[in-house]
Amino acid sequence: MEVLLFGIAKDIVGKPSFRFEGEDAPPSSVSELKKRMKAAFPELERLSSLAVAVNSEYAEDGQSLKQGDEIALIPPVSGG
Amino acid sequence: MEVLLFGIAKDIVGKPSFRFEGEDAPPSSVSELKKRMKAAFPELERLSSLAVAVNSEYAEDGQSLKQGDEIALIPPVSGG
Amino acid sequence: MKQKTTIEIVDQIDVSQVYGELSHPHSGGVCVFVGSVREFTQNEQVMALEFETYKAMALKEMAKIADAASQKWTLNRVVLRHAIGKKEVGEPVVVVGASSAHRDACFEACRFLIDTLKERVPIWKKEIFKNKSVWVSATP
Amino acid sequence: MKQKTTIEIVDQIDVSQVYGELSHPHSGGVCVFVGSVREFTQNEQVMALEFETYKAMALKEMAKIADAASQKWTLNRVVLRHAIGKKEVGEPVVVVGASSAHRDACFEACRFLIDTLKERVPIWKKEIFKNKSVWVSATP
Repeated sequence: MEVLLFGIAKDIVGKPSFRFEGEDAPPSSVSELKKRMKAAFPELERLSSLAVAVNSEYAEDGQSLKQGDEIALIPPVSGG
Repeated sequence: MEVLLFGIAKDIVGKPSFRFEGEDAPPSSVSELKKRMKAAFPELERLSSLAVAVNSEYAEDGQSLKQGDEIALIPPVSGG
Repeated sequence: MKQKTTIEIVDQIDVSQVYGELSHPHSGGVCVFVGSVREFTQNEQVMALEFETYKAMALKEMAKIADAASQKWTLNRVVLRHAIGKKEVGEPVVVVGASSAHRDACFEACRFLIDTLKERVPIWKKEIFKNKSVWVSATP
Repeated sequence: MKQKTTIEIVDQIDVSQVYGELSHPHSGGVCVFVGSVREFTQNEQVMALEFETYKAMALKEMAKIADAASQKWTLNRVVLRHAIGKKEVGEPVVVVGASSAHRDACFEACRFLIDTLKERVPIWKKEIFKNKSVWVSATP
Protein backbone atom coordinates (compact mmCIF):
# COMPACT_ATOMS: atom_id res chain seq x y z
CA MET A 1 0.00 0.00 0.00
CA GLU A 2 1.43 3.30 -1.14
CA VAL A 3 0.74 6.75 0.36
CA LEU A 4 1.23 9.88 -1.78
CA LEU A 5 2.97 12.76 -0.03
CA PHE A 6 2.83 16.50 -0.74
CA GLY A 7 4.17 19.77 0.59
CA ILE A 8 5.65 19.61 4.05
CA ALA A 9 4.66 15.93 4.45
CA LYS A 10 6.86 15.08 1.49
CA ASP A 11 9.73 17.05 3.06
CA ILE A 12 9.28 15.32 6.44
CA VAL A 13 9.23 11.83 4.98
CA GLY A 14 11.93 12.78 2.49
CA LYS A 15 10.28 11.34 -0.60
CA PRO A 16 7.10 11.79 -2.67
CA SER A 17 5.48 8.55 -1.50
CA PHE A 18 5.71 6.03 1.30
CA ARG A 19 5.03 2.29 1.02
CA PHE A 20 3.73 -0.02 3.77
CA GLU A 21 5.41 -3.32 2.95
CA GLY A 22 7.04 -6.36 4.45
CA GLU A 23 5.63 -8.39 7.36
CA ASP A 24 3.22 -5.85 8.92
CA ALA A 25 -0.26 -5.70 7.46
CA PRO A 26 -1.02 -2.31 5.83
CA PRO A 27 -3.30 0.03 7.83
CA SER A 28 -6.96 -0.90 7.51
CA SER A 29 -8.49 2.51 8.23
CA VAL A 30 -7.75 6.20 7.83
CA SER A 31 -7.20 6.63 11.56
CA GLU A 32 -4.79 3.69 11.69
CA LEU A 33 -2.91 5.11 8.70
CA LYS A 34 -2.52 8.46 10.42
CA LYS A 35 -1.39 6.83 13.67
CA ARG A 36 1.23 4.69 11.96
CA MET A 37 2.54 7.53 9.77
CA LYS A 38 2.89 9.77 12.83
CA ALA A 39 4.66 6.98 14.75
CA ALA A 40 7.12 6.49 11.90
CA PHE A 41 7.58 10.24 11.29
CA PRO A 42 7.00 12.12 14.56
CA GLU A 43 7.49 15.50 12.88
CA LEU A 44 4.03 15.01 11.30
CA GLU A 45 2.63 15.68 14.81
CA ARG A 46 3.79 19.29 14.52
CA LEU A 47 1.45 20.08 11.62
CA SER A 48 -1.63 22.29 12.17
CA SER A 49 -3.73 19.51 10.67
CA LEU A 50 -3.30 16.30 8.73
CA ALA A 51 -6.05 14.96 6.47
CA VAL A 52 -6.16 11.85 4.35
CA ALA A 53 -7.58 11.49 0.85
CA VAL A 54 -8.81 8.17 -0.47
CA ASN A 55 -9.28 7.98 -4.25
CA SER A 56 -8.79 11.75 -4.40
CA GLU A 57 -11.57 12.65 -1.96
CA TYR A 58 -11.24 13.78 1.64
CA ALA A 59 -11.80 10.75 3.90
CA GLU A 60 -13.16 10.52 7.45
CA ASP A 61 -11.12 8.84 10.19
CA GLY A 62 -13.46 5.85 10.27
CA GLN A 63 -13.18 5.07 6.57
CA SER A 64 -11.60 1.70 5.80
CA LEU A 65 -8.74 1.26 3.33
CA LYS A 66 -8.36 -1.51 0.83
CA GLN A 67 -5.72 -2.60 -1.61
CA GLY A 68 -5.83 -0.55 -4.81
CA ASP A 69 -7.12 2.62 -3.13
CA GLU A 70 -5.19 5.76 -4.05
CA ILE A 71 -4.19 7.16 -0.68
CA ALA A 72 -2.61 10.54 0.09
CA LEU A 73 -1.63 12.55 3.14
CA ILE A 74 -2.99 16.11 2.95
CA PRO A 75 -1.08 18.56 5.15
CA PRO A 76 -2.63 22.04 5.66
CA VAL A 77 -3.50 23.41 2.22
CA SER A 78 -2.36 26.90 1.24
CA GLY A 79 -3.47 27.57 -2.32
CA GLY A 80 -4.59 30.92 -3.60
CA MET B 1 -28.23 81.73 -17.80
CA GLU B 2 -27.98 78.37 -19.53
CA VAL B 3 -29.02 74.97 -18.10
CA LEU B 4 -27.45 71.79 -19.50
CA LEU B 5 -29.89 68.92 -20.06
CA PHE B 6 -29.26 65.17 -20.20
CA GLY B 7 -31.13 61.91 -20.61
CA ILE B 8 -34.87 62.14 -20.17
CA ALA B 9 -34.66 65.83 -19.20
CA LYS B 10 -33.18 66.57 -22.62
CA ASP B 11 -36.01 64.61 -24.28
CA ILE B 12 -38.68 66.44 -22.25
CA VAL B 13 -37.33 69.90 -23.04
CA GLY B 14 -36.53 68.82 -26.58
CA LYS B 15 -33.00 70.21 -26.73
CA PRO B 16 -29.63 69.77 -25.00
CA SER B 17 -29.79 73.07 -23.09
CA PHE B 18 -32.29 75.66 -21.96
CA ARG B 19 -31.68 79.39 -21.60
CA PHE B 20 -33.35 81.79 -19.16
CA GLU B 21 -33.43 85.01 -21.12
CA GLY B 22 -35.52 88.03 -21.84
CA GLU B 23 -37.29 90.18 -19.26
CA ASP B 24 -37.47 87.71 -16.33
CA ALA B 25 -34.50 87.58 -14.01
CA PRO B 26 -32.74 84.20 -14.06
CA PRO B 27 -33.38 81.95 -11.02
CA SER B 28 -31.26 82.91 -8.06
CA SER B 29 -31.19 79.54 -6.28
CA VAL B 30 -31.27 75.83 -7.03
CA SER B 31 -34.78 75.49 -5.65
CA GLU B 32 -36.06 78.39 -7.74
CA LEU B 33 -34.40 76.88 -10.83
CA LYS B 34 -36.17 73.56 -10.23
CA LYS B 35 -39.51 75.27 -9.62
CA ARG B 36 -39.30 77.33 -12.80
CA MET B 37 -38.09 74.42 -14.95
CA LYS B 38 -40.95 72.26 -13.66
CA ALA B 39 -43.44 75.05 -14.32
CA ALA B 40 -42.20 75.45 -17.88
CA PHE B 41 -41.97 71.68 -18.49
CA PRO B 42 -44.55 69.89 -16.31
CA GLU B 43 -43.37 66.48 -17.48
CA LEU B 44 -40.29 66.97 -15.29
CA GLU B 45 -42.64 66.41 -12.31
CA ARG B 46 -43.01 62.79 -13.38
CA LEU B 47 -39.35 61.94 -12.77
CA SER B 48 -38.32 59.79 -9.78
CA SER B 49 -35.93 62.55 -8.75
CA LEU B 50 -34.41 65.70 -10.17
CA ALA B 51 -31.07 67.03 -8.96
CA VAL B 52 -29.12 70.08 -10.00
CA ALA B 53 -25.39 70.37 -10.52
CA VAL B 54 -23.56 73.67 -10.20
CA ASN B 55 -20.07 73.76 -11.66
CA SER B 56 -20.21 69.99 -12.10
CA GLU B 57 -20.96 69.19 -8.44
CA TYR B 58 -24.27 68.15 -6.90
CA ALA B 59 -25.90 71.24 -5.36
CA GLU B 60 -28.31 71.57 -2.42
CA ASP B 61 -31.67 73.29 -2.87
CA GLY B 62 -30.53 76.33 -0.88
CA GLN B 63 -27.45 77.00 -2.98
CA SER B 64 -27.52 80.33 -4.82
CA LEU B 65 -26.80 80.66 -8.52
CA LYS B 66 -24.77 83.36 -10.19
CA GLN B 67 -23.96 84.35 -13.73
CA GLY B 68 -21.17 82.22 -15.16
CA ASP B 69 -22.02 79.11 -13.12
CA GLU B 70 -22.22 75.92 -15.17
CA ILE B 71 -25.67 74.59 -14.32
CA ALA B 72 -27.17 71.23 -15.21
CA LEU B 73 -30.35 69.28 -14.50
CA ILE B 74 -29.56 65.74 -13.33
CA PRO B 75 -32.46 63.32 -13.83
CA PRO B 76 -32.18 59.89 -12.13
CA VAL B 77 -28.78 58.44 -13.07
CA SER B 78 -28.57 54.91 -14.44
CA GLY B 79 -24.94 54.14 -15.22
CA GLY B 80 -23.30 50.75 -14.83
CA MET C 1 2.97 55.21 -1.13
CA LYS C 2 0.42 57.15 -3.17
CA GLN C 3 -2.43 55.09 -4.56
CA LYS C 4 -2.63 55.20 -8.33
CA THR C 5 -6.12 55.74 -9.68
CA THR C 6 -7.40 55.37 -13.23
CA ILE C 7 -10.63 57.25 -14.00
CA GLU C 8 -11.94 57.20 -17.55
CA ILE C 9 -14.98 57.63 -19.74
CA VAL C 10 -14.35 55.93 -23.06
CA ASP C 11 -16.13 54.90 -26.24
CA GLN C 12 -15.14 51.28 -25.90
CA ILE C 13 -13.89 49.21 -22.96
CA ASP C 14 -10.97 46.84 -23.38
CA VAL C 15 -11.48 44.50 -20.47
CA SER C 16 -8.08 42.84 -20.90
CA GLN C 17 -6.14 45.93 -19.82
CA VAL C 18 -7.62 46.27 -16.34
CA TYR C 19 -5.54 43.59 -14.63
CA GLY C 20 -2.32 45.30 -15.71
CA GLU C 21 -3.63 48.57 -14.30
CA LEU C 22 -4.52 47.02 -10.94
CA SER C 23 -1.54 44.74 -10.48
CA HIS C 24 1.01 45.89 -7.89
CA PRO C 25 3.92 44.17 -6.11
CA HIS C 26 2.34 44.88 -2.71
CA SER C 27 -1.06 43.52 -3.77
CA GLY C 28 -1.95 39.91 -3.10
CA GLY C 29 -5.49 40.40 -4.38
CA VAL C 30 -7.28 42.12 -7.23
CA CYS C 31 -11.07 42.26 -7.51
CA VAL C 32 -12.74 43.41 -10.72
CA PHE C 33 -16.37 43.91 -11.63
CA VAL C 34 -17.46 44.18 -15.26
CA GLY C 35 -21.01 45.20 -16.13
CA SER C 36 -22.26 44.33 -19.57
CA VAL C 37 -25.41 44.54 -21.66
CA ARG C 38 -27.88 41.83 -20.75
CA GLU C 39 -30.25 40.43 -23.35
CA PHE C 40 -33.38 40.52 -21.18
CA THR C 41 -34.88 43.04 -18.76
CA GLN C 42 -38.00 41.79 -17.02
CA ASN C 43 -38.51 39.31 -19.85
CA GLU C 44 -38.33 41.92 -22.56
CA GLN C 45 -35.63 41.50 -25.17
CA VAL C 46 -33.11 44.35 -25.23
CA MET C 47 -31.63 45.17 -28.63
CA ALA C 48 -28.99 47.58 -27.31
CA LEU C 49 -28.27 50.16 -24.63
CA GLU C 50 -27.35 53.74 -25.25
CA PHE C 51 -25.33 55.65 -22.67
CA GLU C 52 -24.81 59.36 -22.37
CA THR C 53 -22.97 61.36 -19.74
CA TYR C 54 -22.27 64.79 -18.35
CA LYS C 55 -18.59 64.07 -18.74
CA ALA C 56 -16.91 66.79 -16.66
CA MET C 57 -19.12 66.01 -13.70
CA ALA C 58 -18.96 62.24 -14.17
CA LEU C 59 -15.15 62.27 -14.03
CA LYS C 60 -15.25 64.39 -10.86
CA GLU C 61 -17.76 62.06 -9.19
CA MET C 62 -15.74 58.99 -10.19
CA ALA C 63 -12.60 60.55 -8.70
CA LYS C 64 -14.51 61.26 -5.46
CA ILE C 65 -15.61 57.63 -5.30
CA ALA C 66 -12.03 56.43 -5.75
CA ASP C 67 -10.90 58.80 -2.98
CA ALA C 68 -13.66 57.63 -0.64
CA ALA C 69 -12.70 54.00 -1.28
CA SER C 70 -9.05 54.64 -0.54
CA GLN C 71 -10.02 56.31 2.72
CA LYS C 72 -12.15 53.36 3.79
CA TRP C 73 -9.67 50.65 2.73
CA THR C 74 -5.93 50.36 2.14
CA LEU C 75 -5.71 50.02 -1.62
CA ASN C 76 -2.76 50.02 -4.00
CA ARG C 77 -4.67 50.65 -7.21
CA VAL C 78 -8.20 51.70 -8.17
CA VAL C 79 -9.84 51.74 -11.62
CA LEU C 80 -13.22 53.21 -12.61
CA ARG C 81 -13.99 53.19 -16.32
CA HIS C 82 -17.33 53.65 -18.04
CA ALA C 83 -18.24 53.44 -21.70
CA ILE C 84 -20.72 55.71 -23.46
CA GLY C 85 -22.53 55.44 -26.79
CA LYS C 86 -24.49 52.52 -28.16
CA LYS C 87 -23.65 49.06 -26.76
CA GLU C 88 -24.85 45.72 -28.08
CA VAL C 89 -25.78 42.66 -26.00
CA GLY C 90 -22.69 41.18 -24.35
CA GLU C 91 -20.56 44.32 -24.65
CA PRO C 92 -18.90 45.64 -21.49
CA VAL C 93 -20.19 49.02 -20.32
CA VAL C 94 -18.41 49.51 -17.02
CA VAL C 95 -15.35 48.09 -15.31
CA VAL C 96 -14.28 48.89 -11.76
CA GLY C 97 -11.64 47.27 -9.60
CA ALA C 98 -9.21 47.58 -6.74
CA SER C 99 -6.07 45.84 -5.56
CA SER C 100 -4.89 45.42 -1.99
CA ALA C 101 -2.55 43.35 0.17
CA HIS C 102 -5.36 41.04 1.32
CA ARG C 103 -8.60 40.04 -0.36
CA ASP C 104 -11.13 41.49 2.10
CA ALA C 105 -10.24 45.05 1.16
CA CYS C 106 -10.33 44.60 -2.61
CA PHE C 107 -13.66 42.73 -2.54
CA GLU C 108 -15.34 45.30 -0.32
CA ALA C 109 -13.85 48.23 -2.22
CA CYS C 110 -14.87 46.81 -5.60
CA ARG C 111 -18.46 46.41 -4.44
CA PHE C 112 -18.45 49.94 -3.04
CA LEU C 113 -17.08 51.33 -6.32
CA ILE C 114 -19.83 49.90 -8.50
CA ASP C 115 -22.65 50.55 -6.01
CA THR C 116 -21.64 54.18 -5.54
CA LEU C 117 -21.01 54.71 -9.25
CA LYS C 118 -24.55 53.55 -9.98
CA GLU C 119 -25.95 55.87 -7.32
CA ARG C 120 -24.08 59.09 -8.06
CA VAL C 121 -22.27 59.29 -11.38
CA PRO C 122 -24.18 61.31 -14.00
CA ILE C 123 -24.49 58.67 -16.70
CA TRP C 124 -27.83 57.78 -18.27
CA LYS C 125 -28.84 54.56 -19.94
CA LYS C 126 -31.58 54.13 -22.51
CA GLU C 127 -32.83 50.59 -23.14
CA ILE C 128 -33.66 50.06 -26.78
CA PHE C 129 -36.35 47.44 -27.33
CA LYS C 130 -37.83 46.36 -30.62
CA ASN C 131 -40.64 48.92 -30.62
CA LYS C 132 -39.70 51.48 -27.99
CA SER C 133 -36.86 52.90 -25.94
CA VAL C 134 -36.84 53.81 -22.25
CA TRP C 135 -34.57 55.88 -20.02
CA VAL C 136 -33.81 53.46 -17.17
CA SER C 137 -35.09 54.43 -13.69
CA ALA C 138 -36.25 57.84 -14.91
CA THR C 139 -39.83 57.50 -13.67
CA PRO C 140 -41.22 55.64 -10.63
CA MET D 1 -29.65 26.44 -19.42
CA LYS D 2 -26.61 24.50 -18.20
CA GLN D 3 -23.96 26.56 -16.47
CA LYS D 4 -20.58 26.35 -18.19
CA THR D 5 -17.69 25.85 -15.82
CA THR D 6 -13.96 26.14 -16.49
CA ILE D 7 -11.71 24.29 -14.02
CA GLU D 8 -7.97 24.26 -14.66
CA ILE D 9 -4.56 23.82 -13.11
CA VAL D 10 -1.98 25.43 -15.35
CA ASP D 11 1.68 26.39 -15.43
CA GLN D 12 0.94 30.01 -16.20
CA ILE D 13 -2.19 32.13 -15.88
CA ASP D 14 -3.25 34.44 -18.69
CA VAL D 15 -5.50 36.88 -16.87
CA SER D 16 -6.79 38.46 -20.07
CA GLN D 17 -8.73 35.38 -21.14
CA VAL D 18 -11.02 35.15 -18.11
CA TYR D 19 -13.50 37.83 -19.15
CA GLY D 20 -14.19 36.03 -22.42
CA GLU D 21 -14.80 32.83 -20.48
CA LEU D 22 -17.26 34.49 -18.09
CA SER D 23 -19.12 36.74 -20.50
CA HIS D 24 -22.63 35.60 -21.39
CA PRO D 25 -25.62 37.33 -23.07
CA HIS D 26 -27.78 36.74 -19.98
CA SER D 27 -25.14 38.13 -17.61
CA GLY D 28 -25.22 41.77 -16.60
CA GLY D 29 -22.35 41.30 -14.15
CA VAL D 30 -19.01 39.54 -13.97
CA CYS D 31 -16.89 39.46 -10.83
CA VAL D 32 -13.29 38.25 -10.95
CA PHE D 33 -10.70 37.78 -8.23
CA VAL D 34 -7.02 37.42 -9.08
CA GLY D 35 -4.50 36.43 -6.42
CA SER D 36 -0.88 37.23 -7.07
CA VAL D 37 2.51 37.01 -5.38
CA ARG D 38 2.97 39.78 -2.85
CA GLU D 39 6.44 41.14 -2.13
CA PHE D 40 6.12 41.16 1.66
CA THR D 41 4.71 38.73 4.22
CA GLN D 42 4.76 40.08 7.77
CA ASN D 43 7.50 42.48 6.75
CA GLU D 44 9.75 39.79 5.31
CA GLN D 45 10.66 40.11 1.66
CA VAL D 46 9.42 37.22 -0.46
CA MET D 47 11.62 36.28 -3.43
CA ALA D 48 9.11 33.88 -4.98
CA LEU D 49 6.39 31.38 -4.21
CA GLU D 50 6.43 27.76 -5.23
CA PHE D 51 3.14 25.88 -5.64
CA GLU D 52 2.58 22.18 -5.83
CA THR D 53 -0.66 20.23 -6.05
CA TYR D 54 -2.25 16.81 -5.90
CA LYS D 55 -3.74 17.47 -9.28
CA ALA D 56 -6.42 14.77 -9.64
CA MET D 57 -7.88 15.67 -6.27
CA ALA D 58 -7.49 19.43 -6.74
CA LEU D 59 -9.51 19.34 -9.98
CA LYS D 60 -12.24 17.31 -8.26
CA GLU D 61 -12.40 19.73 -5.32
CA MET D 62 -12.49 22.73 -7.65
CA ALA D 63 -15.39 21.17 -9.58
CA LYS D 64 -17.25 20.57 -6.30
CA ILE D 65 -16.79 24.23 -5.37
CA ALA D 66 -18.17 25.36 -8.74
CA ASP D 67 -21.16 23.04 -8.27
CA ALA D 68 -21.79 24.31 -4.75
CA ALA D 69 -21.67 27.91 -5.99
CA SER D 70 -24.14 27.23 -8.77
CA GLN D 71 -26.51 25.66 -6.27
CA LYS D 72 -26.32 28.68 -3.96
CA TRP D 73 -26.61 31.33 -6.71
CA THR D 74 -27.96 31.54 -10.25
CA LEU D 75 -24.80 31.78 -12.34
CA ASN D 76 -24.20 31.67 -16.07
CA ARG D 77 -20.46 30.98 -16.01
CA VAL D 78 -17.89 29.96 -13.40
CA VAL D 79 -14.08 29.86 -13.67
CA LEU D 80 -11.58 28.42 -11.20
CA ARG D 81 -7.97 28.34 -12.38
CA HIS D 82 -4.81 27.89 -10.31
CA ALA D 83 -1.19 28.01 -11.36
CA ILE D 84 1.53 25.74 -10.02
CA GLY D 85 5.33 25.92 -10.12
CA LYS D 86 7.55 28.83 -9.19
CA LYS D 87 5.96 32.31 -9.31
CA GLU D 88 7.75 35.65 -9.01
CA VAL D 89 6.46 38.78 -7.26
CA GLY D 90 3.50 40.24 -9.16
CA GLU D 91 2.68 37.08 -11.08
CA PRO D 92 -0.93 35.82 -10.91
CA VAL D 93 -1.34 32.50 -9.11
CA VAL D 94 -5.09 32.06 -9.00
CA VAL D 95 -8.09 33.48 -10.84
CA VAL D 96 -11.71 32.76 -9.97
CA GLY D 97 -14.86 34.40 -11.23
CA ALA D 98 -18.56 34.12 -11.91
CA SER D 99 -21.13 35.85 -14.09
CA SER D 100 -24.81 36.35 -13.36
CA ALA D 101 -27.81 38.42 -14.36
CA HIS D 102 -27.39 40.81 -11.40
CA ARG D 103 -24.30 41.82 -9.46
CA ASP D 104 -25.19 40.48 -6.01
CA ALA D 105 -24.87 36.88 -7.16
CA CYS D 106 -21.55 37.23 -8.97
CA PHE D 107 -19.92 39.16 -6.10
CA GLU D 108 -21.05 36.67 -3.47
CA ALA D 109 -20.19 33.67 -5.62
CA CYS D 110 -16.73 35.02 -6.46
CA ARG D 111 -15.94 35.51 -2.77
CA PHE D 112 -17.21 32.01 -1.99
CA LEU D 113 -15.07 30.52 -4.77
CA ILE D 114 -11.77 31.94 -3.52
CA ASP D 115 -12.55 31.39 0.19
CA THR D 116 -13.51 27.75 -0.36
CA LEU D 117 -10.62 27.12 -2.73
CA LYS D 118 -8.20 28.31 -0.04
CA GLU D 119 -9.86 26.09 2.56
CA ARG D 120 -10.19 22.83 0.66
CA VAL D 121 -8.22 22.50 -2.57
CA PRO D 122 -5.02 20.45 -2.17
CA ILE D 123 -2.49 23.01 -3.30
CA TRP D 124 0.55 23.91 -1.20
CA LYS D 125 2.54 27.12 -1.27
CA LYS D 126 6.15 27.52 -0.18
CA GLU D 127 7.37 31.04 0.51
CA ILE D 128 10.95 31.49 -0.61
CA PHE D 129 12.81 34.14 1.38
CA LYS D 130 16.42 35.15 0.98
CA ASN D 131 17.78 32.64 3.50
CA LYS D 132 15.00 30.14 4.07
CA SER D 133 11.79 28.73 2.65
CA VAL D 134 8.57 27.93 4.51
CA TRP D 135 5.45 25.87 3.69
CA VAL D 136 2.65 28.35 4.40
CA SER D 137 0.24 27.50 7.26
CA ALA D 138 1.84 24.08 7.75
CA THR D 139 2.52 24.50 11.48
CA PRO D 140 0.62 26.46 14.15
